[in-house]
Parts: sequence; structure tokens; C-alpha cells
Amino acid sequence: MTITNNDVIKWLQAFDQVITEKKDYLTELDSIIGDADHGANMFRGFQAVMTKLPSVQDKDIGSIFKTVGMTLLSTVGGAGGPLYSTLFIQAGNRLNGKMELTLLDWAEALEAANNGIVRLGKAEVGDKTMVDALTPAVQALLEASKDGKTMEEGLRMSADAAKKGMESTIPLVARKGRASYLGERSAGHQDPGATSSYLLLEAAADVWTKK
Amino acid sequence: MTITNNDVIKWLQAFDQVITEKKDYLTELDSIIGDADHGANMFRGFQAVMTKLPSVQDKDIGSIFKTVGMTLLSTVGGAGGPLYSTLFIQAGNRLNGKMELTLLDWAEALEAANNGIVRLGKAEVGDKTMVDALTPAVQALLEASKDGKTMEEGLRMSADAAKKGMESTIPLVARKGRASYLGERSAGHQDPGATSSYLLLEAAADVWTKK
Amino acid sequence: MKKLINKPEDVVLEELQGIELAHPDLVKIHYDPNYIVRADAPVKGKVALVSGGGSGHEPMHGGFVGKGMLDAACPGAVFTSPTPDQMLEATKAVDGGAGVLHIVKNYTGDIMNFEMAADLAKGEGIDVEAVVVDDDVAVKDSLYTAGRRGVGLTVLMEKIVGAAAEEGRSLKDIAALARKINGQGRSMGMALTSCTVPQAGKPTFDLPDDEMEIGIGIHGEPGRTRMKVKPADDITEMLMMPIIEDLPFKSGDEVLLFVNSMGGTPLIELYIVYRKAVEIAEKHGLKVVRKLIGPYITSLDMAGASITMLKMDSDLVKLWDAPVKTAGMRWGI
Amino acid sequence: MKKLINKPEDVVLEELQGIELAHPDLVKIHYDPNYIVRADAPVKGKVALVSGGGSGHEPMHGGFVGKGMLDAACPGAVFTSPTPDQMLEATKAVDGGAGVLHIVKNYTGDIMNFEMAADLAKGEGIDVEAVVVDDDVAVKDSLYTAGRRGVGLTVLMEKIVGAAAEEGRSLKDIAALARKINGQGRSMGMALTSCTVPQAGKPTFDLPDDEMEIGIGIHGEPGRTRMKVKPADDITEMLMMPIIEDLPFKSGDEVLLFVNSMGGTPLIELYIVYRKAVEIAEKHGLKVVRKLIGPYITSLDMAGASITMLKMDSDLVKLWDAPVKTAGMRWGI
Ligand SMILES: Nc1ncnc2c1ncn2[C@@H]1O[C@H](COP(=O)(O)OP(=O)(O)O)[C@@H](O)[C@H]1O
Ligand SMILES: Nc1ncnc2c1ncn2[C@@H]1O[C@H](COP(=O)(O)OP(=O)(O)O)[C@@H](O)[C@H]1O
Ligand SMILES: [Mg+2]
Ligand SMILES: [Mg+2]
Ligand SMILES: [Mg+2]
Ligand SMILES: [Mg+2]
Repeated sequence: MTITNNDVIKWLQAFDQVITEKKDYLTELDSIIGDADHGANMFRGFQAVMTKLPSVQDKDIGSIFKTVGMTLLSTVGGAGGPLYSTLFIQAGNRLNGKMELTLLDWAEALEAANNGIVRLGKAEVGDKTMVDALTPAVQALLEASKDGKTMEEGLRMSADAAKKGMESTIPLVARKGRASYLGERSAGHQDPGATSSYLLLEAAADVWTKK
Repeated sequence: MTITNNDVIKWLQAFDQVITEKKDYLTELDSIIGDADHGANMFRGFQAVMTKLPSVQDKDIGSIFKTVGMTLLSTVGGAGGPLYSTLFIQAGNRLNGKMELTLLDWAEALEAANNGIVRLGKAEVGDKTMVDALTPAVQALLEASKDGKTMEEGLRMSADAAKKGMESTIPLVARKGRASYLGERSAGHQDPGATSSYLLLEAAADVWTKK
Repeated sequence: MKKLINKPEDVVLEELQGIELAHPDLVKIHYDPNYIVRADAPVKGKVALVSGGGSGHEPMHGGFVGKGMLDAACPGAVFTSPTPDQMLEATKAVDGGAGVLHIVKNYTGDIMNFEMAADLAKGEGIDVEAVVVDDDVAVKDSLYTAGRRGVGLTVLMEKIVGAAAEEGRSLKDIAALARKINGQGRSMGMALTSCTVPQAGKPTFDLPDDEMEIGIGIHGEPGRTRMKVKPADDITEMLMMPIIEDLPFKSGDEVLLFVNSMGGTPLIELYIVYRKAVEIAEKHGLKVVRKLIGPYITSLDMAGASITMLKMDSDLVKLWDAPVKTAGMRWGI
Repeated sequence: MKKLINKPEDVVLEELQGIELAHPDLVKIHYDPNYIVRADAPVKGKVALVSGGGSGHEPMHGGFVGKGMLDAACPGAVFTSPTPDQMLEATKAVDGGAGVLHIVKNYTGDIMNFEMAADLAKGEGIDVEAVVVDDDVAVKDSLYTAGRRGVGLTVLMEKIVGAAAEEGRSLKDIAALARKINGQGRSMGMALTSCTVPQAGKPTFDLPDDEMEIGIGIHGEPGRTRMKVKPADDITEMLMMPIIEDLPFKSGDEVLLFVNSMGGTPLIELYIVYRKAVEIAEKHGLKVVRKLIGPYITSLDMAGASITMLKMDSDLVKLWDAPVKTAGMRWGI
């Protein structure tokens, strides 16, 4: 099975739905160790993405990704804006010209995305950021692809790894982003950005394995 | 029985005690239909009066009253300040030179006091002000004196009349002072100034009948 | 009660000490009786303006003492009008020989205390006039009330009349100007939360989490009506319409529009209200030629806002634009 | 949540519309992307100052656009740093040929977005320098944090550097001046209540009726410690001492003392804090030569205060005193 540009559109639409439903939850998480805007930021960004999708829906996947990235850059703001923008732009660069993608494409695209985020935000695994969800998910995808797993299997493994990564942020003391101001008080709370990153990969697993 | 200048001092001290105990209650009443300061205002004024008493304690009753009035004028402020100041100054004028006073003296002094308050504040009985407590108290004193009652009887009758007058303010719609801004919403609440006036006369009955 | 204060009974004293340390270039503070005068008082030959009232409305009035505005302010206890000795001493301290105008907000206590002070000052040979501000359309001006309260218009009056005094106009002219302003300005306020008087220690009124008071005063007096909270645009309409209808303002009138915070409402919200207020004014043909936006006449920590509109003419505009240098209002200097 | 707003998502737009209606003499507003520029932008030959950040801190930054201060401000969503396209467009709109200084508060989002904008602007041939403000002593500046937050010092920097730009100093000199200011100013804040972000609809943190947060940020980030509410004098000491010890300020230093309201704390309380802060400064031999007191960098409706101290010298004093004409700060003009 491969993922078409149309599948990518469906995934983005599904994620927009998820964000619409979970925006108060994300903001709630951000209230505890941040500034209570992560849900509203992601929502505003993906609402804008939804208005842009019709104009790119027939384009190659790389173009779709880069349009999403540019749209997020000019609508999300905060730390989440540049970071999610980088995710889509870096992945888009890797997916240039492709009308469909394999598990390996997806693994390498997300790897590029995560590397871009790390370069920009300088967070390592364990700093209590979205990197804690993305890094194990990329790892899982690369292994699944190397092990010859199916697309369905790979997507599920990556979403499960992201979920574990997200949960791993709970006990951590934040060392990057706004939560780091809290010092020890940040421990015991799940990172909002790791949560939205997990939701993004969960939406992919959900939409693309149902087709 | 007559009331000496020393009795007057004891009454003022007793009233200061009452205000200290009831200041939160008076402020609470003023919160509902006013601006939440009547207790604090009366307390500040009588604290100042207490520091002035030693210098006048051997003077005639008129002088004591006028000193109290001047002290209240420069320490209470608000509506209560000039009104209570007038009460003491007008009564003091009537009691000029007296080292002790009879029931008739007291009745006429309070009558002068109440007239002064009405002249200054232009409130009538029924406007939901201190006049509602003072007017019937003055009436009771005048009658008690005319009927040849004892000092004890007269004081008790005036305090009881003030109490009734105070309670009569509850259903009234205020037509003077800050409570009048509330219109119909002022009905159902006891007037703070009528309450402090009752307490003043109750203290007199209490202290002067116990001697 | 959570406030940045020490003992509730020391609030006014310590506030005055802070003002004294902060603004020695603008004002001198006199304690016991408490009053604030211009650093250069008395100004020879100039009519002096004295105002005052309970504390808790900062920057009014102490923050309006200085060149181009008040000569003296008398701060009472929180929400308690000051006492006659304060006004008398302040009046004597600022009289420059051209007479003194008392600007009095219409509250029973303020009126009585200021009247006594004026009588005493006249007794000492000072030419004193008093002007009463009563601009609050939330209160019915009738036999059955103490009359309309003096609220937001006081700020505008103090600025404009202050400029007129600076120009050297006579006491008679200045008093007439102040009365003219009172005749053509109106206000109305609302609260989202109650204020808490320090000495009372708890909110003056209880307001559920989804309700507001319309027509409140500046001392935490509850309003005339309580209702569910509405969007800012609706609230703005509820404040603007009684103002427009009361005077009445007429199509073609030029106005000064003043959107005021009651203390706890931040600037971001005032701009949202201002935006709608201008829209409503314009719909009624009114032209907003000057504006004031911010916390100028507050009610401690109360969240809420008030709107004041003053009909302008070229003299008023000129006086409004004249330089003013006070802690609370400053331009042109 | 009770606020004078309409739809939470329209707060920033409607605020900008209000500012546009209120201050056409001072600023022009550009929508989509949103930015505020001086009415006379670009000023030929002058270094232009651009700042920005999330909304909710009014008057910062939009209220500081005008002669003697900022050339442009970029407002993000509430508490969300603006996006690179806003800063890029604003930078292009104000560049008068002498280069542009970006004043950036040290938050991950602000840094990243401003950096991208600077790269884009440089790509278009504009000379851009960025200065980062990180004055909050409540945050440990270490490998384990995102570094100190930029808070109250930003206001002072924008005023002083704005005056230097007005004088015609070069971009290099102005950037150096800004870095010098950042090196000798420190801040610390506290909260009595949480703010409520409109889109979140409820307080960011819960604070019991008898507790306060010490060391909070300006976005409702909780502080480092929570404790029982104390008298204002004790709180002032808790804010002043870390500031004095951090730099360290030395006996004999001349300082600017800035007591700021977080939005919901009224002026009367700020003067009480100011009074104690001066006392503490003087006890340590510091001479308060300039002051600023009021709500200048707020956190929506949060009750609380912050203190900033900046070590002054004759150049800084001269630049501080220079005329400024903005909606939020004005003197000498
Ligand atoms: N340096 C960083 N590297 C990677 N992710 C980061 C970094 N800083 C913050 N984040 C992520 O951004 C999330 C917060 O996003 P958001 O609330 O939208 O921005 P802001 O913190 O500016 O309000 C955090 O939960 C964290 O996952
Ligand atoms: N015109 C008046 N005549 C008589 N008493 C009045 C008048 N106005 C107000 N009062 C009395 O004053 C009381 C309020 O006093 P206080 O709270 O000290 O002053 P303020 O209303 O200025 O805050 C009222 O409860 C009422 O009894
Ligand atoms: Mg956030
Ligand atoms: Mg009262
Ligand atoms: Mg009062
Ligand atoms: Mg944010």
C-alpha cells in the first residue's frame, strides 16, 4: 500500500478535526506548565490550512506539505508555529514531486522533519518537548521499513511510539521552552507539544490504515 | 438622678467599645446599600475622640460634646462625619456650661441635635436615614420628661424607640444618601446610619441606667 | 482579600508617601490634614482649583495635581469624602489671590464637607466658588434620590478648567465654564466584579460568575440592574444609549469620548469598547474629535468600564489640547 | 470568564480597530499581516525600531509606537509571539535606510520567529540587528532553562533606545546601547491572581484566596514558588532583593525604579509598593533618579506587580528624559 496525495489531504482534514475537538485539552495542558495557548494556536493554524488545501489538493505531496508549512508559519506563532512549520517544510523537501509515498518515504520525511525541529529548537530527547514524541516515532518508522513491515504496521508502530514518548514527558523536568521556567514544578505534567505531535501521528495511522 | 460630665465620658467610652465590636457589622450593612465604609468611618472617628477625652474630661458637658463634634468633623468624613458632628455640636450648644443634666436637658439637647441633622441633610422620617432612628428617640425623651418619668425610664424608652426606628428602615426605599441610587433595590435592608444612631442611644441607656 | 497593601488603615497614608517619593517635581504632600498641592503653589494671580473625594479612584484626584490641572487635591479615607479641615487648609495653601474653585462630585458627604470648608474659607476672606459635578445618567435625578452622582466627567472638567485657569481667566468665568461642562457631559458605568474596600476586607457586593451590574457608581455602590454578562458590543450599547438620549446629543455634535477602566479591566478591553463606542456615536451623527482611554477614575480593583461623552466646541477643544503636566495626565510639556 | 470582549478569537483584531480609531495621529495599522507603524513611517535616515510579541501586555508594544520610541510593533495572538511575515512586513514598512533594530524578548517562540524574519529581511537587503531582552531574575539562566525571560526592562529599553534613534545614532551604536541596558537592568514579578486567556476561557492557574505566586512571567506562566499572601512591604522586599543581588547593584549607583501593574492591580497599590521599594533601594545606597509607575507591561487582568531596576548614567538619563509621544508613554511633547 502507498499513500497518495489525496490521502495526505484526508489526513490533514482529519487532524484539523482532532485539533478542533482537542483544542481545549491542549490549552489545558499548556495552562499547567505554559501559557494556555497551544490549543488555540494549533486550531488557528489548521483552520488556515483548511482554507489553503483546495488550491493544492491535486499537487504533489511535497508541495502540499510545504504549503501547510508556510501557512502554519504565518498563522500559528509562538514556539509551536516555527516548529510545526519546520516539520512540514522539511518533510515536504524530502517528498518533493511525489504523488504517492511508501513507508520508507514517510519514515525519511519524518526523520528530516524531526532533524529540522531539533536544529531549530535545540531540544534533545528528555527535554520535555515535542521532540520526545517525534524521535521515537521516527525511530519506529525507520525500523518498520527496514524490517519490511506493511504500511499499516509501520503507521501503528509509529503512533504507539509517539504515544509512549508523549507519556514519557510526564515525569520530566522541562529544559526547553516555556515550561523550563517552572523548574521542578514542571514535573508531573504532560507536555502539550508532545501531545499535539502524537495526535498528528495518530491521525495518520488512523486515516491511512482505514482506507 | 442626673447625668454628670463624668457619666458622659463613660458613655462615650462605652460607645467607642460598641463601635469597635460592631464596626464590621456596620460596614456590612453599608456594603449592601452603600459603599462599605460606615463602620470604618465611625471607628476612626471615635478612636480620635478617645484621644481627645482626657483633655476635656473635667470640663462642662457642653464643652465635651463640642470637642467630640469637632473631632468627628475632622476625622470621619463622608456623610456620617458632618451629620454626627452636627449631632454633638448642636447638643453641645444646648448643654453649654452644664456639669450635669436632667432628663429634660437630655431630651432638648437631642432634639436640637436631630433638628441640626435634618437642617443639614434635609432628610425626613421615612427617607431611610439616621433621622428615622433619632426622631422617635427624641419624641420618646420629650414625652418621658413631660410625663415625669425617671431618667432610667426615659433613657430606656428612647433607646427602644430608636431601635424601632432603626428597624422601620428595613422595608423603606431610600430617598437620601448613597442608598437612594439603588432605588427599589434599597428596600429590604437596614440603614447603617440609623443603626449606629440606635447604638449610640442604647449605649446611653445602658451606661447611665447601670450607675 | 488579596491586595498589595500593609495594614488596611494605613493604605491612604502609605499611598501618599509613595506619591511624595515619586513626584517631588510635581507635588508637595501635606499630612494631617492630608492634602496634595502643586509643587509651585500658590501660583500668584491664578485662580486655584481644589478637588477631592474619597481615595480609591486613583489617579483621580491626586494624580491630576500639577501645571494645567488641579492646584490641590484632598484625599479622604477609601471611598469616604474628605473632611472640611483638609479642604480649608488646601484652599488656603493654593489661593494665589484670584480666588479658589472647589470641584465637588455630587455625593451627600462630599457636598456637606466641601460646603463647610467653603464657609470657613470665606470666613478667612478667600473668594471661593463651588461647582458640583453630577453626570451619571444611571441615577434618576429626582426628589427621591440624592441626585446624580459625579463620575467620569470630573476628570474632563478638571483638565479643561485647569487649562482655563492657567490662561488667567477669572473665577467667575471658570466657574461658568465648569457649569457649562457639567451641562453638556454625561456618563454611565458597569461592573464585571465588585471592588473590595481594604477596611471591609471582602467584596462590597457578590456578583455571580456570569453576571454583571449596569449603572454602578465609583464606590462599589451596586447598580440599578443586574443581568447576565453580554458581549462587549452589547454592553457598550447599554452604556452609550442612555448617555446619548439623556442630554440629548444631536447629530452634528462634536464630542470627546472617554472610555475608562474601573481599575481591574485592562487596556486591551478598553480599546474593544472604544471601537464600538465610536461606531455608535457615528451612527448617531456624532463626531468624536477628542478621546481619552485608560484608568483615570477607578474604583479600587473593580473590573468594569465607564463611558463619558462631552459635547465639545472650539474653546473646549483648545483647552483640552493645552499642555498639562501631572502624574496622571500629561501632554504638550 | 468575564471580560469586555466579543468573540475570544476576535480580541486582537478588535483591539487593533480600536487603536486605529483612537490614535490616527500617532499610528497606522496594517491588517493581515497585523502590524502597527508610526504615522510618519518610514522616517528617512533614522534607525527604525521594531518590537512585538503576543498581545495581552498592553500598552506594550503597540502603545509604544510613535515619536521617540518604536517605529513598529507586531502584535501576535494573545500570549503568542507574532509570525515572521508580520515582522518582515513591519521591518520593510519602517526601514528609513539606516537599518532596523529588532527588540526581542527572550522566549523560544519570539526568538525563532524574529530570527526567521531577520533572515528574510536581510535577504531583501535591509540591515537588521536583533537585541534580546532577558531581565527576569526569577528564572535561572542556565543550560536547563530557555534562559531568562524578557519582561519589564523591555519598556525601559524601548523608550531609551527610541530616543537614541531619534537623535540619529547609528544602528551599531543603538544595538550596543540596547545590549548595555540589558546588561544593567533586572526585573522580578509576582501575582495575586491568575490572568484568564480569552481563548482558554478560564484562569491559567488556580490560586487559593490566601496565596500568591512569586516569580511569575508575563504570560500567566506560574512562578517558582507559591506561598501565603504577605504584606506589601514583605512582597516588595521579595522582589527587590533578588534584583539587587543579581546584578549586583552597588552602593552609589543611580537607578531608574519601575513599579509595574500586571493589569488588575490599581495604582493605589503601586504607590504603596513604590514607597517601600525606594526605602529598600536607599538602604542599599542606591539613588532613585528616575521612576515609572503604572500598568506598562501587563498580563491581561492578572493582579500583581513587577519591579524593574535599571542602573543609570548621564546618557541614559538624558535619553529617558527626551520627548516621547506614544499612546502609552508621553512627555516633553
Ligand atoms: N526548543 C524547543 N524545541 C522543541 N519543542 C519546543 C521547544 N520549545 C517549546 N517546544 C514545544 O512547543 C510547545 C509549546 O507550544 P506553544 O504553546 O504553541 O508555544 P509557546 O510556548 O510559545 O506558547 C511545548 O509544549 C513544546 O513541546
Ligand atoms: N441626607 C442625609 N440625612 C441624614 N442622614 C443621612 C443622609 N445621607 C446619608 N445619611 C446617613 O449616613 C449614613 C451613611 O454614612 P457613611 O457610610 O458614613 O457615609 P457615606 O454615605 O458618605 O459613605 C446612611 O446610612 C444614612 O443613615
Ligand atoms: Mg503556549
Ligand atoms: Mg458609606
Ligand atoms: Mg463613603
Ligand atoms: Mg504562547
